Amino acid sequence: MNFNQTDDRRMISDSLRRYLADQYPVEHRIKIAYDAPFHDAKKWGELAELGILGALVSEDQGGFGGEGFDIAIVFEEFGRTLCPEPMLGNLMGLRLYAAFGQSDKVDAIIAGTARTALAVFEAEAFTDTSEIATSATQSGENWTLSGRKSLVYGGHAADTLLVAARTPAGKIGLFEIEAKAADIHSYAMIDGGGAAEVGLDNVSAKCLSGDAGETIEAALDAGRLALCAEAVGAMDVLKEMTKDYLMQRQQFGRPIATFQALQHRLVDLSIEIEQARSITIHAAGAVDTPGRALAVAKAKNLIGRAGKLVAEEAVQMHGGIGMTWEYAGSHYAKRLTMIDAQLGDKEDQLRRVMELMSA
Amino acid sequence: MNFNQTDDRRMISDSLRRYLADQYPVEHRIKIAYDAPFHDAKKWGELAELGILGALVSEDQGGFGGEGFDIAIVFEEFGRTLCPEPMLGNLMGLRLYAAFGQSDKVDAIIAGTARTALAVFEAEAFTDTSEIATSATQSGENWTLSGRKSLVYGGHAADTLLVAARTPAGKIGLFEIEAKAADIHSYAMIDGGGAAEVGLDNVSAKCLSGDAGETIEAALDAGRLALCAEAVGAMDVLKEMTKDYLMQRQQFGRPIATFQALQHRLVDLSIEIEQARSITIHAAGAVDTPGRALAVAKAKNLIGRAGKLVAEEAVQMHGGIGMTWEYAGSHYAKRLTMIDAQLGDKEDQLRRVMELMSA
Amino acid sequence: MDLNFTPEEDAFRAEVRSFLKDNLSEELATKVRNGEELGKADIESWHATLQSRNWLAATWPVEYGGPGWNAVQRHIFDEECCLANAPRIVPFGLGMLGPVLIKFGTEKQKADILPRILDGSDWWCQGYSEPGAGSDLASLKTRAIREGDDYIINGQKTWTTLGQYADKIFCLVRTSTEGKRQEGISFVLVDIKTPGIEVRPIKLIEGGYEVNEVFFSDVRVPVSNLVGVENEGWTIAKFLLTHERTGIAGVGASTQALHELKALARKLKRRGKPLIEDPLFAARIAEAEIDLEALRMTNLRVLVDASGGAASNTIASMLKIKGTVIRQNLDDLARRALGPAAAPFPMEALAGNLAVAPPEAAASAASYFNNRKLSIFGGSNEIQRNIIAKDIFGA
Amino acid sequence: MDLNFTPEEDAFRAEVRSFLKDNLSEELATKVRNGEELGKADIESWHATLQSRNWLAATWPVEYGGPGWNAVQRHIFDEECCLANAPRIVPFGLGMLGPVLIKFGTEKQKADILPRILDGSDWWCQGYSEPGAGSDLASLKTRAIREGDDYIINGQKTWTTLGQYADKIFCLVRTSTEGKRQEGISFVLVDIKTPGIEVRPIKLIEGGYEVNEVFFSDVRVPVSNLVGVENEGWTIAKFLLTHERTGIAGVGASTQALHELKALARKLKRRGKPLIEDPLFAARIAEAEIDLEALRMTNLRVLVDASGGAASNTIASMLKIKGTVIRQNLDDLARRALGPAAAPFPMEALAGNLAVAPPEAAASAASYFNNRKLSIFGGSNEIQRNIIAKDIFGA
Repeated sequence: MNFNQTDDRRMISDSLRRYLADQYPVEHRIKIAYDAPFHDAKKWGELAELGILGALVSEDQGGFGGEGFDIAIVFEEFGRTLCPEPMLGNLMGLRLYAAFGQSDKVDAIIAGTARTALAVFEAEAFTDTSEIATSATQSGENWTLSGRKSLVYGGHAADTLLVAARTPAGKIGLFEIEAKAADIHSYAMIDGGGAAEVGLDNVSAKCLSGDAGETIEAALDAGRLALCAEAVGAMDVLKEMTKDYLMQRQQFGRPIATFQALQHRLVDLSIEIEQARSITIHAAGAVDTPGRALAVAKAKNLIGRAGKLVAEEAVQMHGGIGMTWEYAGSHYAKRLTMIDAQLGDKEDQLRRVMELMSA
Repeated sequence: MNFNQTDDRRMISDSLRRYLADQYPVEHRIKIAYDAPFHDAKKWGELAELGILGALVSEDQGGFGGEGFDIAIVFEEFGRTLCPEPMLGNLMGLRLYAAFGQSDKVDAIIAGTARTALAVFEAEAFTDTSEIATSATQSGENWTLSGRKSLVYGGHAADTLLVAARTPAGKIGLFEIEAKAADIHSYAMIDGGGAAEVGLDNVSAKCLSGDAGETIEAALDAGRLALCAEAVGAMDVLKEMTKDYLMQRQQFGRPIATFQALQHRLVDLSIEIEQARSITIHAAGAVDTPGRALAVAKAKNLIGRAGKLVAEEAVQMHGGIGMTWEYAGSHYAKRLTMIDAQLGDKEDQLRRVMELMSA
Repeated sequence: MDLNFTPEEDAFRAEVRSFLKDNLSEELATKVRNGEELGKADIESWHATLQSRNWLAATWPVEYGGPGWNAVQRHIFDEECCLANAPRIVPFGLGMLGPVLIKFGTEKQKADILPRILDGSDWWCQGYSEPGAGSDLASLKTRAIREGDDYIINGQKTWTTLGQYADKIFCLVRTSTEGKRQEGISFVLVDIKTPGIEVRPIKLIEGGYEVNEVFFSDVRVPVSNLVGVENEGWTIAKFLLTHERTGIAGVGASTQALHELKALARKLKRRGKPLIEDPLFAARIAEAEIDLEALRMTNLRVLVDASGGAASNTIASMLKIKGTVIRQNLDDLARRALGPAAAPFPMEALAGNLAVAPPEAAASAASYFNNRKLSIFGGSNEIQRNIIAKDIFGA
Repeated sequence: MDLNFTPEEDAFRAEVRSFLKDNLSEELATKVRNGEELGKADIESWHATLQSRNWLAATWPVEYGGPGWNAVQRHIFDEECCLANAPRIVPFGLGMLGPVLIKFGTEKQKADILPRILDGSDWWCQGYSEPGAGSDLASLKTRAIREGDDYIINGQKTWTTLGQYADKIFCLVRTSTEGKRQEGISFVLVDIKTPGIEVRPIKLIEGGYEVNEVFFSDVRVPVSNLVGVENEGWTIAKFLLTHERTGIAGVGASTQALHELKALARKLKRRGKPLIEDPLFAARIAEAEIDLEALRMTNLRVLVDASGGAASNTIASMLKIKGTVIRQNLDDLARRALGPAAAPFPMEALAGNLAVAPPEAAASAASYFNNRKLSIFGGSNEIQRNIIAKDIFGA
C-alpha cells in the first residue's frame, strides 16, 4: 500500500497546476465562464499539448494513463482553479470512443483537434439510463436518432456527440452524430461553464454499439470520479480562503478566527474534506475493478454531502462578502453545490449504494 | 387564539407539580424506577385523588377533562420528574374503556382502584396494527386469545389488559382479559419504569369491539401526544441542568459556559425545545379533530429528533459526569432517547406523515 | 388554550383573500411565483394597489394612515399575500423609517415624510452596514461633522438593498468619537441626489442585482434632517432591531415555498414515477413540513403574546434562526428536485424552444444561492445565537 | 498510488485469521458479539492465548517481547480481531505503560515490570483524570510530597477503567506547584494494595460497572517508582497522547458493528418485510457505510504514513472525532433497528421464556448509552477540535 503519486503523475499534476494558475487566474475565469462560448476556446490545444487528454485513456487505447488516479489528478487541478473548459464531456466521450475501438477519434481528441461530448440524460431520465426515450431507428445501413437530450456537458463546444438512444431491440445503444446536425441550445450554468440541450429530429447517426448500457455506465462513473476529484480541489481552495478570511476579518475588536464557534465549524469542514479526499482515492483505485459502481457511488454521495457543507459554511462564515459575485469564494461555493447535481446527486448515489448493498 | 391554560388546568398542573416534586425527588425516582415493581405502588391512589386520571377523559365519559391539553399538562409534569408510574398504559386503556362505554371500569380507574394497560404491539408488529398476529377465537359467547404481545407499558402493574387481536373476520378487535390469566414477564426498562411481555395461550377474554382498529389508533395517538408532552417536560429540565453545569464547571481557569462553541450549541438546543413545545401544542389542539393522525405524527417525529439532540448534547456537554448513573441528568437523557422508541419512532411517524401527505 | 382564529379573524382573512383575488394580476403573481426579478414599476404599482385599500403600511397606527392592525391581523395579511404570490412590500420606508419617525420624529418630519412614503413619492433605502461593520454595527465609521446648520458626511455604506431605485436614504452616521462605540451615532435622512453621493451596484452570487454600495464624499445635509437626538441614534437602531420582529420567521413565505415544492415534486418524474413517491425525497419534504408546522406555532405563540406586549428578543432571534434555516432548506429541496436542470441561468433555461426547466422552477438554483443571504443579512445567525446566549447565560 | 496490500500483508492477515479461528472459543466470541460484560477471567485467558503466540503486546519491539509489527500489521491484526469478535486487549499495561517504560523507564523498571505485564502477573490501570481535571488534565491536584525515599500521595483519581481488577496503578501526580501548570507533574507507579488507597465503583448511565474512583490518603510510595524525571511527567503524558493513535479511529470495531447491524436489519421485520428493505432505514445504513469507507481510507493513509514517520496530531484528532461519531451512529442505528424492544435491560430482555430481543442485539441500547463515552473520554471531541483549530489557525 502506497499513497504517493508516481513521478509521471506528479509531473502532469505539477505542470497542469502551473499552467492553470498562470492561464486561468480567477478574475479571468469569472469573465469567460459565464459568457458564450463559456470557456477559453484558444486554450484547448495547449491543454492537449500538456498531455491532459492523453492522460485520460490507457496506453493500449492510445493514451498514456487512463487509471482512476490519472483522472483524479487532472480534475483536482481543474477544481482548484474552477477551470471551465469542457473536459468532463471529453473525458466521457474519449473513454467511450476508446472502448469501442475508434482509434482515429481517440487520437484526434488527444491531439486536441477534435472535441466531443456525451449526450445521455433526458428531462425524465436524469439519474439513470433506464428511462431513456430517445430512439434510434435503422433503415438498411443507416441509423437516425429522434428525441431530446438534456444537460449535455460540453455539448456547446463539441464537434461530435455520442448519444445514448434506445434501439429497436429495446437496448441502449451508443451513436455518434455530427454536432451541427442537431438542434443545439447552448447556455451557461450558474456555476460557470457551458452545457447544451440537444434536439434530435431524424438526425443521421453512426452506430458504435447496439448494446452499450454497461459501457456507458462505466464512462459515467469515470465522469463521476472526475467530479469528485474536482470537488476535492475546489474544497481545499475554498477552505483556505475561508481560513484566511477568518484570520483577517475583525469584529468586536478581534479577528473572527478567535471565536471558538467559528473555529470548531472550520474544523468540522476540514474533517469532511479529509473524508472526501479519502473516498475519492478509494473510488480512483476501484474505477477499473468490479467494485467500480459501488465505490464511485459511495464517493459521489459523500462528495455531495461534503461539498454542500463546505459551500454553505464557507459563504456563511464569510458573511456578506461571500454573497458577492466579485469575490472568488462565491464561485467556488456555487461550483461545489452544483457538482452534486451532475451525473446523479447524493441521493441518487445513495440509492445505488442501497441497491448494490442489498444485492 | 389564546395560549393561556384555563384556571382548572393550571390548578391541576400546579398541584401535580408540587406533588411530584415532593414525592418523587430524583434520588427516590432513580431508586424505585429500576427495581420491581418499577414504580411506587402506594402512590397511585394519591395521584387518582389529585384528579390526574379523571383529567384524561371527558366529562360525558365520566372524567372532567379529556382534551389534548389535559393530557399534555399531566404528562409534561411527569416528564419534569421522570415519574415512573404506569400512566401511559392507563391513559390509553382508559380512553378505550371510555370509547366503548365501559363506565364501571372508567370509574374504577379514575378512582385509582383499578389499573389497566393496552397490549397492541408484537415482535413483528411494532409500528402499526396491520401485522398483528395474535388471534381471537369465538366459541359461542366465549372468546379466547392466543399469541404474544410485546412491550406492554404498565402491563407489569395492571389488573386488566386490553388486547388488540385479529378476529376470525380479519379485523382488529379489542378484548379485555384479566392480567393474571396471562403469562406475564415484567421487566424494567433502561430508562426506568416497567413493561411486560404478555403470553396468551387460549386466554378467556371479553370482546369490547370486533372492529376497533381506528379507535385503538386514536388511543395510541393520545399516548403519543402524552409522550411528546412528557419529552417537553424532560427537555426543559435537562436543558436547565446543562446550563447550570456549564456555568458552574471550570476548565482552563474559567466557566465552560464562557466558551462560545458550547454557548451556540446550547442555543441550538433551546431553539429545538421551543419547536418541540410548539408542535406538541399543535398536536394537543388536534387530537380530537380530523387532523389528529397527521398532527400527532408530526409532533412525535419532531420530538424524536429534538429529544435525541437534547439527550446527546446534554451528555456530551456534561462530559464524564453526564455518563454516570448517580447524576440525574443521565436518566433524563435516557428517557428522552427511549421515548422515541415508544409507540412508533421518528421514522415510523415520518412515514405516516408521508402517507398522509401524499394521500 | 384555544388554537382557533376568532370569527373576526377568519372574516378578515376572507376579506384579504378576496381583495388579492380581485386586485393582484395573474401576470404579477406569476412573476413572483417564478422568482423573476421585479422592476421598480412592478413594486410601485403593487404598493399603490394596497394603498388604495389603506393596507400598505401594515404597522402604522390609523392616525398616520395605517390600517391599525394588531399582530395577528398582520400575520394573516402576510400569510395571504404570500399564498397569493403577491410581491413583498419593500420595507425601508413602510416598515422601518415610518415607525421610527412615528416614535422619534418631529411633527414636521412626520407631516412632511410619512404621506410621501404612503403615496410612493419617496422610495427610501437603508444606510446601515459598512464594509467593516456588518454584524458589528456599532463599529461604523461614516462620519458626519457639524458645520453650521449642516452635517458634512464622508464614508461608505454597503448592502443597501434596492438603493438603485431610491430617492432617499436613512443612515446611521458617527457624529462623535467620544465615549463607548454605541455612543456618538446619529440617525440622519439624506436625499440621494445630494452632490457627493454615488451608488454603485453589487452583483450577488447568483448574478442578480439588488444591493449597492453608497459612497459619501463631503455630502452636505441640513441638521434638520436629524431624527431624534444627536449622538443617540443607537436607541433608534435598537428600536428597529426589536420592532415588529414577528414577521421575521417568514412563515408565510416558507408556506408558499412548501406548496410550490410539493407541486413540483408531483410534476417531475424520476425513474418513471413522480418525485414525491421517492421515499428519500418525500421524507425530506415531510421533515421540512414538520419543522415549518412547529415554526408556525412558535410564531403564533409570539404573535398572540405580542398583541398584548412585546416579543422577547430571544424568541425573535430564535424565529430568525429557525425561519431562515427552514426557508433555506426548502430552497435547497426545490433546487434538488430539478436535478441537473437547476444548473442553467434562469433566463437561459427558458430561452429558445428547448426550455430546460419548468418556468416556475427555472430560478430555483438562483433563489437557493440568493437566499443564503437570509442567514447573513439583518444580523447573521451567529449574532442571533450570541443574543440568545447572552439571555440564557446572563453574561 | 497503490491501494492493495502486499502479498506479505495478505499472508499475515491469513495467518491472524487462522489463529483466531483455532484459538478464539465460540463462547467467548458470542459474549463479545452480544455485548455482554466480560469477567476478569475472560480477559486474562484471552491475553494468555495471544501471548502464547507472542501477539499480545502489539506495539512493543521484539527485544521486549513484542512481535515487532509495523503500523499496517497492527491495523490488520486489529481488524481481524474485531471481525472475529475477539475481546479487546486491555490497553493500560500493554498499550500504555509498556511503551512508556520502554521509552522512559530505567533498565531495572523494564526488567521488573514488562515481563509481568506480558505474563498477566500485574493488571495495570490508569490514574490520570480527576474530578476537576478531565479534559483539562494539566489542572490535576493529586499531590505527591517527597519524604525521604518515599512520596506521600494524597488526592483522588476518577474514570479509572477496570480499576476493580487492577493490581497496580500508574498515576500523574503533582510533585511541585511552581511554574506553569504543566510543570511539576510526575509519573509514578503505585501498588493498589498500598494502605490508604480505596477503589470505589462508578455506575455508568446504562447500569454497567467499568470505571472507578480511586482515593489516596497518605499513600506511601518509594521514590524508585518514579518513571522518568521528577516534575517532567507532562512529557510522558504527551507521549502517551500522541503514541499509537492510528487505532484511535476504531475502524475495525465499527466495521464489525456495521456487519452486525446489517445482519440485524436483514433479520428483523417491519410491516411484513425485512427492515433492510425499508428505504429510510437502509439509507441510514448506507450513509454509515459510506462514512466508514472514507474513514478506513483516511486511517490507512495515516497508517502507511506512520509506518515511516509519525502521524500528525491533527489527523489523529480528526480520526478520533470522526471515528467516534461513526461508531455512535452505528450504535444508534442498532438500537433503533430493535424499536421498542431495545428498552428492557439486556439481562431482563433475555430472561424467562418470553425473550424480548434477539440475544445478539439485546444490549443495543446499553451499548448505545455506554458508547456515548467514546466522544468524552480520552480527550473529548471538543478538546480534539481545539487541538485541530490550533493547528489550522496557528494560535
